[in-house]
Amino acid sequence: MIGKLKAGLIVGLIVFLLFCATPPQTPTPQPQMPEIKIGVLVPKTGEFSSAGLVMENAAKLAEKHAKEMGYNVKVIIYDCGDKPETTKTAFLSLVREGVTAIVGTYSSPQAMTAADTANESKVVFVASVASADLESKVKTGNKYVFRNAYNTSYWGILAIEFLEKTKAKSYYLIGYEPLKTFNLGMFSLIKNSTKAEFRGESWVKSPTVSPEDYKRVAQEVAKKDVEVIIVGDPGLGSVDFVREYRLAGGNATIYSVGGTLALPDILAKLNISGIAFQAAALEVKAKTNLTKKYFEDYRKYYGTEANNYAGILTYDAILIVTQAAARGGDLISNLERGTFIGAAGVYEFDENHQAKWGSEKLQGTIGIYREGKIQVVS
Amino acid sequence: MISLFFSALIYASLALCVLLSYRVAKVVNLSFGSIFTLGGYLSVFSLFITPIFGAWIGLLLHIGSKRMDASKATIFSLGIAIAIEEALRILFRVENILLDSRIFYFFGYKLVFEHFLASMISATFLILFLAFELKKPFSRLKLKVIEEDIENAELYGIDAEKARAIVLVISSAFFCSIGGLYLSGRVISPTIGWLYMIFSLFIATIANVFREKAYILLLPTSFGVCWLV
Amino acid sequence: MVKLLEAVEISLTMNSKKILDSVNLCFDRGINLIAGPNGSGKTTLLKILAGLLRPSSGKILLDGLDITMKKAHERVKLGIIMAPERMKLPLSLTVDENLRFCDRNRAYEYFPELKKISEKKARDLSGGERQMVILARAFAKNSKYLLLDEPFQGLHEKIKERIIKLLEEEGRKRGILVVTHDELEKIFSMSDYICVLTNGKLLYAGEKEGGEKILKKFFI
Amino acid sequence: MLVSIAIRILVLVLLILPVFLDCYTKLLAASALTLAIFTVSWLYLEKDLGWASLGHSIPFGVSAYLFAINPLLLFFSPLTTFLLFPLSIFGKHTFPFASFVFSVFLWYLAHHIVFEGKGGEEGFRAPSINLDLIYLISVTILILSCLLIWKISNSYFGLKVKAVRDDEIAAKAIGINSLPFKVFGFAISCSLASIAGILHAAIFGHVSPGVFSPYFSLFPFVAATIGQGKIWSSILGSYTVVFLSWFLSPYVPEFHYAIYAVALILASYTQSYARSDRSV
Repeated sequence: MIGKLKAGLIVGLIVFLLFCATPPQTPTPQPQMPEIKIGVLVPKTGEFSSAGLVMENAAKLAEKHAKEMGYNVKVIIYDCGDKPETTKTAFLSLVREGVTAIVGTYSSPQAMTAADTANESKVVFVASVASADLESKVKTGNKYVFRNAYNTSYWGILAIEFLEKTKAKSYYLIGYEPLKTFNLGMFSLIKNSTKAEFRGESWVKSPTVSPEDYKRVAQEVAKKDVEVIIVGDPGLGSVDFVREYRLAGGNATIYSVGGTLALPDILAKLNISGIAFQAAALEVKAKTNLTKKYFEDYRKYYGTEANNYAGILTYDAILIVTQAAARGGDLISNLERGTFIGAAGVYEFDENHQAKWGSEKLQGTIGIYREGKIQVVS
Repeated sequence: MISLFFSALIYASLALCVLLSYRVAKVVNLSFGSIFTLGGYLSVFSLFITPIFGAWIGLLLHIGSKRMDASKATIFSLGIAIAIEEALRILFRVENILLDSRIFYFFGYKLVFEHFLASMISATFLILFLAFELKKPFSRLKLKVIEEDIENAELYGIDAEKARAIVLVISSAFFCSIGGLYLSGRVISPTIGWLYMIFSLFIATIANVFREKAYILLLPTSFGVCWLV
Repeated sequence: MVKLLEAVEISLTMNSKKILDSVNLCFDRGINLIAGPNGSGKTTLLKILAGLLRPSSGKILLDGLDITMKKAHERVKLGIIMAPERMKLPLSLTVDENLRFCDRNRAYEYFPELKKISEKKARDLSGGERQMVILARAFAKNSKYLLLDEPFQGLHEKIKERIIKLLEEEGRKRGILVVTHDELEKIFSMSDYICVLTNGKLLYAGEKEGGEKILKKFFI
Repeated sequence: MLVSIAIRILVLVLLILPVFLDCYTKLLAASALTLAIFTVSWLYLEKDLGWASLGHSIPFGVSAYLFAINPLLLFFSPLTTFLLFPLSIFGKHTFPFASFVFSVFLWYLAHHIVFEGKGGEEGFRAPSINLDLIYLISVTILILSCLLIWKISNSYFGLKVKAVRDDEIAAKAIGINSLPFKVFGFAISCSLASIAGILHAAIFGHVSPGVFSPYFSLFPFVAATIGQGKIWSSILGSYTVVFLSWFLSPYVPEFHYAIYAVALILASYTQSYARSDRSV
């Protein structure tokens, strides 16, 4: 029995070795319109797989729309899992496929690793979701990394905008302890630049340490007289918090920085009024001619509402690379100088290769869920 | 305060299941977490099937590990746990499932009905077990003999294997149905049950320090732990 | 003639080590003695007869009925009771609770001392008292066959004598199998059937007269 | 015999072949290689000392973190022995679970490690070293560690370690003070695991709390189960798990966990993995 097992193992490995030894197929060059190959790193497996599906769908949609626009694009999707290790391996396998540029990844550690790998393998990487500190990479000489998603400070800027638009007089901050570094940066920005009165902050412990801690915080905050609560945890726990807060009698508007509470399906099912959230774009507020098309086609092909952050930004990243690559010449300088149309607005990159969010043509959207409908605040 | 009390009830009963399967079935059942999650996913279809599936997995666990010693049975249960988790991941991997919940008024408090139901079931379970523990019927004595030494129990004429099966089936069914109820109103993922299992394991470990009084002191321990963290 | 309890070609191998090697025995009513040096497989044999261990090969018959595949608790119902060695006793139960697993009144009759300590937990008992509880439980349960593993461990001389008397009495009613180092001579003189084990092999099995020499050579 | 020679040759081929292949295969092979060193370190603890750890990611992860925070801290990595060793007070039967639970605890704790405003859930950037260089270093270390273990295992000292494993009380009776031998064995195993952790961090250039996750804590156990507890086959087992999970992940999400489930269930049926049960 064991002998057979071993024999099987050996045979399997020999097959694997043969597989490795076969020379990579060389692509046949197309004489007329060169094909633009774009690699997409999507977390199909692991913690972020639900976001991964949306990104995958959006990437396929981007390929289709780009082709309709007349570009010869091929999108190659690879699973990058939920770890930096898997991301690096996936990145290199895309490089092996001979892609022009790579977009995607989900979490910050993944984006950081992908940025380093991009520099090593000299392939452009556009981070479409993560908010990690990629600007410092560019400053230290890594020219291959770009980001069309917004950076940490823009999350804070949008929250401040919300407080001003709704003329809220007071606000309260709810942080998530495992995301403390991330939350603190955003919170200090909010505290420094809003006129609304700061009524305090609470931190929810990780559910692993204390699965019921969100209840304590929710009940504590429900007693406070405050107009807006800003929730810094975009994870699954935010839903628990919101429900518990309303059960405990709290009626302040809840402002979430995105994540779970920005998903249309979840909002509709949760059906709790007064949840505001930030998004890259919303269907009800068309920014370019692609916005409506994106949301409509997404619904048409996949049968669900489009996720408005991870999906739309991946979609845009692919379109950006397509437009830049089609111009010919050096991709990096094309990206640095050009303007690109996406579903969330018109993109331009600053000297740190960060998309200029907050500029006239590229702004985040804030929506609020009220009585079964999503309304646009700004 | 009242929700704290209800949570404490639920964790106490979950810890009771952990403790019983450790003492009677001689296994640190690491698959409880996945069974809890499974309950959550099954409640999408129907709450009534949760105990059936739970019981079925408990039986599977019993049959699979009945000839093993404690450490091997525990490793076996870890394998089962990962297998269930993986199955859930394959079946539901890409969906953000938010389970339904209903609102319920209890003496002026707004509560989630399913959570309330879960704590009532837990309370009943705890009271029944407490009565069983304090009144000491003959079957409780049998259980005590098994807890101390399975070999001895067999010599006393007790069918230890049957008792083991019953404990594993009931505790798994209980975990599964509480999972179905307690996860309602939440967005679930295939790994969510680990939190509840580790927390109840923690309570059970503390209670286990009291040895023979452990079962009686489970509720106060659970209450204390919930209050402290 | 069908014997009360028979072991046919019993072998046991654990971790590729032979612990018992085709042992053939047949016990009947009366006192039966198993003797042998430490590690010869006496207790293992007893455990196999009680159903705590399953032999690698061989059969066990009770009244001609094959009970090899029966578990210990099933054998208890069929009438095989074992009193384990090393004071194995559920310690969290009181004496009285322990005796609920047998005929309580009879148990107190055999060992009236236990009545005084009936509400004490087994944990708080002395070694001798614990051994008494074990024996009381074994004797006071109706059975066809009684397996005793080192019954005299930790007991007072007076009580030892009482037990020997008890053995004599009970030996007329049922089969008793004793494994012991203590009081070997006395038990030997009482017993009807003797077997001697060394290194898992049967050195002798049969009437007392034939076994005397072997036993004396080795132990007494 | 033939099979064992074939396995050795296969391992050597697997070690040499990636040198001539592209960057991607080399990375995958390097990753499998560090995990093979990790498995070897685990196997030493299990075979020669009789302690089956399900939390071997503790020395692995802590050293990776130390290295990422400051490369000079790597000299402290042998001290990770004193994180794992104290768990041995739980006894051989409880040790696997105690170490597993401790590794899970560290996994959550790692989310809170912040140093100079960096870290947390994002983890740290580790000094990244040229892949070719690190691959050669890894190969050398794997071979050296196999030699080291073989040497120690057969030395007079190693025999005493084994005597302690088989029966601590008996070893004490013949005049062996068990404590230094246990500490020594743990130190060897933890240092090797530390080296594996550091190499892992250097290859991927990043350390995140995931290094304490069950993927790593259960990895050597699973690889050794596939390898039937023999060093060369277990190295092959590590390669198998890494390659299989990588190639099958697109079809079965997180395929390595499926392998883990099967290995754990099978391991609980076979006698061959944990000496802790045999040395009563």
